[in-house]
Amino acid sequence: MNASRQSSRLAAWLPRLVVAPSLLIVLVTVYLFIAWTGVISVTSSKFVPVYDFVGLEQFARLWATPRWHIAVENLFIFSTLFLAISIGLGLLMAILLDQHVRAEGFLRAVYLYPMALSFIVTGTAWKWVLNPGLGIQKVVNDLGWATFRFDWIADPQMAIYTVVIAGVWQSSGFAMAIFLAGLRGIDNSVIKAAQIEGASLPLIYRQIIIPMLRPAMLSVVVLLSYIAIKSFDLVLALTNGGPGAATELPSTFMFSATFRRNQMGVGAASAVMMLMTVAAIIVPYLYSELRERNNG
Amino acid sequence: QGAIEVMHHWVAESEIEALSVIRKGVEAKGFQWKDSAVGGMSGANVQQALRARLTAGDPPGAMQFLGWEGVQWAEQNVVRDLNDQAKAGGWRNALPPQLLPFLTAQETFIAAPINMHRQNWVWANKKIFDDAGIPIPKSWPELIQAGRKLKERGVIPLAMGDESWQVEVIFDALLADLNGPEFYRKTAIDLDPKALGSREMVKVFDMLREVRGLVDANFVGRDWAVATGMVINGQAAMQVMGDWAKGEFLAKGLKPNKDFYCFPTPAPVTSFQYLIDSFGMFKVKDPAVQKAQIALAETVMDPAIQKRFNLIKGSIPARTDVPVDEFDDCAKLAFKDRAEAIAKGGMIGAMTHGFASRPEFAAVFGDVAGQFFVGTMSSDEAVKMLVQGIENAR
Amino acid sequence: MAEAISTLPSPSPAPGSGRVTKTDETPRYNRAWIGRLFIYATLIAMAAAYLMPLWVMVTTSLKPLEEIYGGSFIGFPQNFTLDAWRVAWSQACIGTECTGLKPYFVNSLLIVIPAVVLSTGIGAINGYILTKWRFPGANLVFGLLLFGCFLPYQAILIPMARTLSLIGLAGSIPGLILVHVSYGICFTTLFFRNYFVTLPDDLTKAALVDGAGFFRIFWSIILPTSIPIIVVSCIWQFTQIWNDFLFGVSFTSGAHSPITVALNNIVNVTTGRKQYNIDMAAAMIAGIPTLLVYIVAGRYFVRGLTAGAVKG
Amino acid sequence: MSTLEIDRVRKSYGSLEVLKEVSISIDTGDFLVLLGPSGCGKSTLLNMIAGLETISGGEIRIAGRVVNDLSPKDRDIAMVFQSYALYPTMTVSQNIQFGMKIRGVPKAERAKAVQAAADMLQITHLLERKPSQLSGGQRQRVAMGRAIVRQPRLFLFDEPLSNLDAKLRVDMRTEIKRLHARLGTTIVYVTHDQIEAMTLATRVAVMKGGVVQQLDEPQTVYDRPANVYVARFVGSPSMNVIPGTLRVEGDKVMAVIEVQNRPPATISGIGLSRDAAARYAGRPVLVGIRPELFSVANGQPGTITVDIDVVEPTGPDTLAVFQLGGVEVTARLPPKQVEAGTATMLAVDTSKLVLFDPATENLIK
Amino acid sequence: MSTLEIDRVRKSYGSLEVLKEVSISIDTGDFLVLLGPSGCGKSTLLNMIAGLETISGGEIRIAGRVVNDLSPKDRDIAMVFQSYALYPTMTVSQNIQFGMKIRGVPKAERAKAVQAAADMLQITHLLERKPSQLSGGQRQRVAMGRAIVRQPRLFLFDEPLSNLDAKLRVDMRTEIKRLHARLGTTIVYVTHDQIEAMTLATRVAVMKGGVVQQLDEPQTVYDRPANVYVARFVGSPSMNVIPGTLRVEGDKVMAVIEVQNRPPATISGIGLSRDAAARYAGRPVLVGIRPELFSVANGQPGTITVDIDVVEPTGPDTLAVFQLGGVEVTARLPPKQVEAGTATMLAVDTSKLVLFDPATENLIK
Ligand SMILES: Nc1ncnc2c1ncn2[C@@H]1O[C@H](COP(=O)(O)OP(=O)(O)OP(=O)(O)O)[C@@H](O)[C@H]1O
Ligand SMILES: Nc1ncnc2c1ncn2[C@@H]1O[C@H](COP(=O)(O)OP(=O)(O)OP(=O)(O)O)[C@@H](O)[C@H]1O
Ligand SMILES: [Mg+2]
Ligand SMILES: [Mg+2]
Repeated sequence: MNASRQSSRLAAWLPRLVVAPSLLIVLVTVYLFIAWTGVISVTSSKFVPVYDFVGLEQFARLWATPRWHIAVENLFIFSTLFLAISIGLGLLMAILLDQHVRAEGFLRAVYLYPMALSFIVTGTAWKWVLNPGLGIQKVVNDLGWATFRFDWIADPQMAIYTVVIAGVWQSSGFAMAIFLAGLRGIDNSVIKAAQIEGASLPLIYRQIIIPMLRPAMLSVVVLLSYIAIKSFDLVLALTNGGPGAATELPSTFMFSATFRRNQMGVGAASAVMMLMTVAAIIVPYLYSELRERNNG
Repeated sequence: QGAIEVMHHWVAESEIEALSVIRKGVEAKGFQWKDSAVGGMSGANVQQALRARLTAGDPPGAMQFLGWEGVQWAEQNVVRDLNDQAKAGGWRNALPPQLLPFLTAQETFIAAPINMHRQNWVWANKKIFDDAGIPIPKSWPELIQAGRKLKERGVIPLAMGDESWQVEVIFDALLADLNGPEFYRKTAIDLDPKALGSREMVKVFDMLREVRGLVDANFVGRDWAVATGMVINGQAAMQVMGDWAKGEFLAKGLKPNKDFYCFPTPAPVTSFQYLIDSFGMFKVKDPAVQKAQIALAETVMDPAIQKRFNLIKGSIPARTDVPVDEFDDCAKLAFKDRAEAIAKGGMIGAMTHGFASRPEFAAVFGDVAGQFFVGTMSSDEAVKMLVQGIENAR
Repeated sequence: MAEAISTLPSPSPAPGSGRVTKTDETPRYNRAWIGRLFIYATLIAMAAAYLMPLWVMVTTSLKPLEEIYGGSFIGFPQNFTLDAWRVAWSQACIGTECTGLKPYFVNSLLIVIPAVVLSTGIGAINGYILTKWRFPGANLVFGLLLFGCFLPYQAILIPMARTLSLIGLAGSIPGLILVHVSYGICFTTLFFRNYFVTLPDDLTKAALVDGAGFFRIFWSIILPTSIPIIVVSCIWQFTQIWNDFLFGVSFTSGAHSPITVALNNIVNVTTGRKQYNIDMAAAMIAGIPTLLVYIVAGRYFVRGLTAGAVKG
Repeated sequence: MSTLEIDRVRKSYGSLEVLKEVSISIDTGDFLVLLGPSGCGKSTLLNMIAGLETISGGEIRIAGRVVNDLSPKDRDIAMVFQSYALYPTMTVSQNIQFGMKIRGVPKAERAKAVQAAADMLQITHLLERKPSQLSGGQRQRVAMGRAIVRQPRLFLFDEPLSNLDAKLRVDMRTEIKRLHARLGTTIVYVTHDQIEAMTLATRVAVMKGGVVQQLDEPQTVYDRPANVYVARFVGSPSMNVIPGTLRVEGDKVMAVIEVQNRPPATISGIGLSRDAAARYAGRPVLVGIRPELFSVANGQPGTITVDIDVVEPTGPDTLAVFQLGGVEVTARLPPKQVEAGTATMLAVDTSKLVLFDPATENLIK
Repeated sequence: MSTLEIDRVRKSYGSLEVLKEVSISIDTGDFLVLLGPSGCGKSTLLNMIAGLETISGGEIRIAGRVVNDLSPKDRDIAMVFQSYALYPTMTVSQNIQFGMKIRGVPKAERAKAVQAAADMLQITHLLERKPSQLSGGQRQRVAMGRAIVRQPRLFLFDEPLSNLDAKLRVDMRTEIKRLHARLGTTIVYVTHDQIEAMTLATRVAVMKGGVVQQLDEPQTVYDRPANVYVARFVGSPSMNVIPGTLRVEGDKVMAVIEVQNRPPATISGIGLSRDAAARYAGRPVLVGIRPELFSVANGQPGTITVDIDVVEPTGPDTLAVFQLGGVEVTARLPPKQVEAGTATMLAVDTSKLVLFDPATENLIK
């Protein structure tokens, strides 16, 4: 009796024991490291970490750096457009693919493949495609439309939009996949019901189906924001932050501050700013998600 | 005997070939060479990797240093001193004194230099120059003038890409050429706020704006080597680039002064903007590796090795006592200019590659020059931004 | 009601009445084919746009270098050659070692396989615990794990290097695997948890009554039913780890490097000359495993996503 | 007038023939129930009436007009789905008026119609809720509301009650019955629940494998099933179909049935046409006896003695299961009259007893 | 001997009290049905018996041994789940023997046990299939097979029939009943379907909101429900509970009920203890009349005349709905005796009529 009581004790603790190593790893590799970054951001670290305390000096320095302002502004432009366009395109592709098209598998693979390739090299291909003298502009000019201009990548005002284009190319297939999955989960009879009521297909999608994709939409928004905030090799490969600093993003700023400019403290400060932004997006999402799950 | 891991960022074909000279030298001494190449981002990737390695307490045996890197690591007390080898090899006398700040810390040698690149070269297509009847320009205004003329003839006057470092190469040249090497020293090295904010600085940016006018619209994302290619095949007339560009011409079988011109960026006082690659050794416990480190240092400083290395790499040896006979005309010109510059005070480190101010400041110059070049900023604004940026980085 | 019927439009003769219509997926009404045309036109145009960079890469890899430097960046190769592919695979120099990508390809496999297996396995068991063996604070644990997905990795390189050296794994493949696993479990736990939430609790209960224990239930009951989400987790982890450069370059060196580091060394030339054809061939060689994984298992990806990540 | 005529309608999915020449015709105000097991093609037929599936052959006419190629919205129908198919992102009120909105009905009119339907269905207090906040029965009512405001010529229901629990199902059934009585519209209703069919229909079409087995009034289907399949499918517990032999003695028609461990039982007083009696005299037949036709006998003649196997009290009645003629037979008896394991004498009400041909399994008329 | 004793058992989830001091005790061979609406805590109680939920208070004893802290596998129980919880990746045979495999039963023995169970449940031909290839009824049988091979002291069933369609449900019900008779094991069975409870149970525990309302034999629960809640919950259609007034004239006890548009009706001949009659004389009571207690009267005295609203023929019977005492009342009558919209005279069988206190809603004894 007693033995079995003990064994049921053990059984009660076993799950916790098994999950403990994961938790420990994450506590160290995520939270301890975040704490470390936080500490560095209030020190005068430059080339290597030093552990003095200089208050918020590095944050002041960070915000006095024009490049950082550009980075923050770019992040805002980039993530807004990137999200909006990826969602729009992803949704469009998903809806069209959902119309019982032939070769759906092939098309889906085509839309998804950019996710699989590292931008270290697709960046070069994109550079050429976007280059006014080599890519789209040249092709169109050669076809006879001589005044056609598509030279955003050379224009500091417009270059960030080329990053958006490449980012959309890379990630909209992913949005498509999630939306497609969501569409497949929708009860067919809802569409039939609306048909009987006389709604046209576009109307059905606009008024009924797209609103029903809310959970998928939420996932897409969160995952794409995550991609947007972490975008790094995308920018490095495509524009390397240029022309000038026109396509700097917080992640590239952080990297170059830490490893190119020997301003580890500033880099840490920018990391802290980024983490705070991420937390501002993710924590409410997590909260609502987990609460919902508990109820359901 | 021992094995030594050498970390570097040489990944291009000619770079690798040159490095193999050293490798073979070390291997000839009976040591093993373990190669750790990390290319990209002008060495930032390898910096990051190295920092992770040192943080982990697992440094490589040797590391290729650029700019202040060696000194900075020496400040962290992780670099082995090479004084014994330097004394035995007479390094101090064999090297230009201007290099010592990058190679020594508190009077001890911490790195062995292999080569010296000159950054402020102009490469020109001889046929275009001859056809247009343009002589080699003697000053920047003349160069601009010549450029305008070429443009009218339908040639792209200046081939370049929009990468910040390519802009900086020109900026560095202008900084020294327009106002003299002394001004360069005051601004790029001493960061004197008065000089930084002076009228002369404004002039530099004004000229940079003029240079911008010589470049075609499709310069985005263009590699320097592609730009060189444009000069070779006659699409463009000139390129301002370090002497690594020479390899492109030679590879095509072109001959200096017969098929192409190489001349320093024009100035009343010709400066010699150098950058050197050196090898530093990290402190390690393993005696076998320590021996290999010595072997590497000695190999690097071996004049014969330096000659062979630089014949391939396109640069000139860091040592001043290597015979010049086998080098090409451009290199010979470099030898000559260097001797002159050492004497006249025209030897200055190239800021672009970290041989002037420390990285946090050099980067500000890069930011401003890069943004100025591709944008519409006025020269006054650029100067203001420069002064503030330097102040903020202090 | 009566009015409603009387105000109906008088029946008009329907077109094609009495004809035996062809069987189709959905009823075909007026001008349906215009819609189909629009759908296909859009999908194909979009596919073309998506394939453009791939087209550029493929054609470039088949051109001799001279042709590229001669100005032909985009367009069909005039002198078709497979040299670049051969060089990239077995001859290209990465530093002074001219071995091509081959050994690094093997390295990456050595890294990616254990890392994917471990992170998927741990994620699976975490998901299992967080849904079927809930304990007080389980949600907090999940939340803590999940936030790890959103960490900007550039910020943690230095402390991670320090930690790896403390446990003696610095600069080794096992160390890199550990790094990938520790950040990977954040994602895999998310996937598996969301999937297992949809598995009925009765399954676990039935097995408990049958006398199965914690691990037995996981192994015999839960794992065999989670193939779709295992596929998703593996695809995701495979892509992430295979394409990782940052961790690879930071925590391994030299001959231990993963393929992305080697690829970077081929591609990322600053003061040297770029060999675009080899770059592109190398890039595609490096991308082939992930592409294969996507194409072969892509169907499960969409299906598994429904089950795993999307349920909001 | 025929509101709905289904005229030799066929449907195939590729080579699979799902409906084989189905012909049904109903009048205005009729309540047609399509009854059949899962997969027999009920939903397919309903969807074809609605215009949601193409017609492979034959014609469907609504109010005399061929609708084969008419889109759903032009057929003047409304449909209630098994899953209700409420638009989850809209409130109840928006759900109900969505169709009107599409047709461009002015706002005021829409509001009035919604109010009227909500009053009728007693869902006024729910109008601002989302479907996810409703219980099953409430959702069902909203789905009906959506159909009602359409004021269609024809209502289509696809198993609208099958998602509800037993208790609610009974309530909603009465509700639908009442609605039909009030609105007087023509209804086509799909179900596999025979009780629903019996209580709701004015006409029942029993289907099996894409073929209509019987189209009749419900009580007729119950009392005079066209074949064994219909007999067994309609009624719960099922009709007992017992092998026996027909004996004809003059005017008297009797069925002789084997009883385990006892002499054969004879059920006499079977009503059968002279003609049929002559044809089947002395030949094997299947005797169909509904469970409620049994009663506990007090020793009158013509009774059967059986050994009760299982007794299942349901509350108002008790079901007794026993062996007869080699098959298991269920009798519905008043509570507490029998006990398991005892021998009991049972009488049979022969007025409603039916006979089937063992070969064709069709009703012997 | 008591096989299962549930002794003042409580269960809370945080501050939510799901079970409040539940005490039930049953003997070996009993078939206990836990009956109650959704969310009343039936499954929770069953899970606590199985050891799948912790017990917040009280004791559960199986065969006299306290099992509060015993793990499920040591409790000598087997359980059949509502969703059957078959292991989807295993074949039927593997599903059935999984538990034995874990207990280390040798292969030959396992095979024999599987064969025996499969024979009993007639699923021998399914043994190599996966659960996804089975119909609902077959799955249900496999789940039972898995429980049977365990040969437990106690069987637990959690709504095993609620996923089946009406027809199959009836069949499987008989099957379970027979199984119980054959194996003689003690069974605890959860359902919210009162017919199942009535037909299967030897003891029914009617639950509501975590409290046992009545624990009795099924017929007792049906005939003498402890309160209005039980009365309404058990029986379909529900018991009619009609407000009325008790009149006592000497020995005769009568209930007076208002009838719409007519003089009040008096139902006389109610059996009530002298004591109770005295207490409630002249006071309002709730009169409980089951639908089947009504019959069509032929003008005898003591009948009630009502206007029939709706008539629902179910086949064997007809349900008539009308107003009485201000509430809607349903009567179960033989087919074709009444028509909607007509006035009908109905008699009431008072022997089974029950009375409730309007304040407490408890049965007046
Ligand atoms: N799109 C389709 N393609 C192929 N076969 C189909 C399709 N839709 C239905 N079927 C087949 O047609 C037959 C009839 O289906 P239907 O949905 O009409 O059955 P049902 O009588 O409504 O059954 P249930 O009571 O289960 O709803 C089934 O055998 C089904 O498998
Ligand atoms: N893990 C839990 N946490 C909080 N509340 C719970 C939990 N499990 C069950 N409950 C609540 O306990 C109550 C009883 O649940 P239980 O599952 O026992 O109901 P039930 O009688 O079996 O209903 P059903 O017929 O729907 O299965 C419900 O109100 C339910 O919401
Ligand atoms: Mg159906
Ligand atoms: Mg339950």
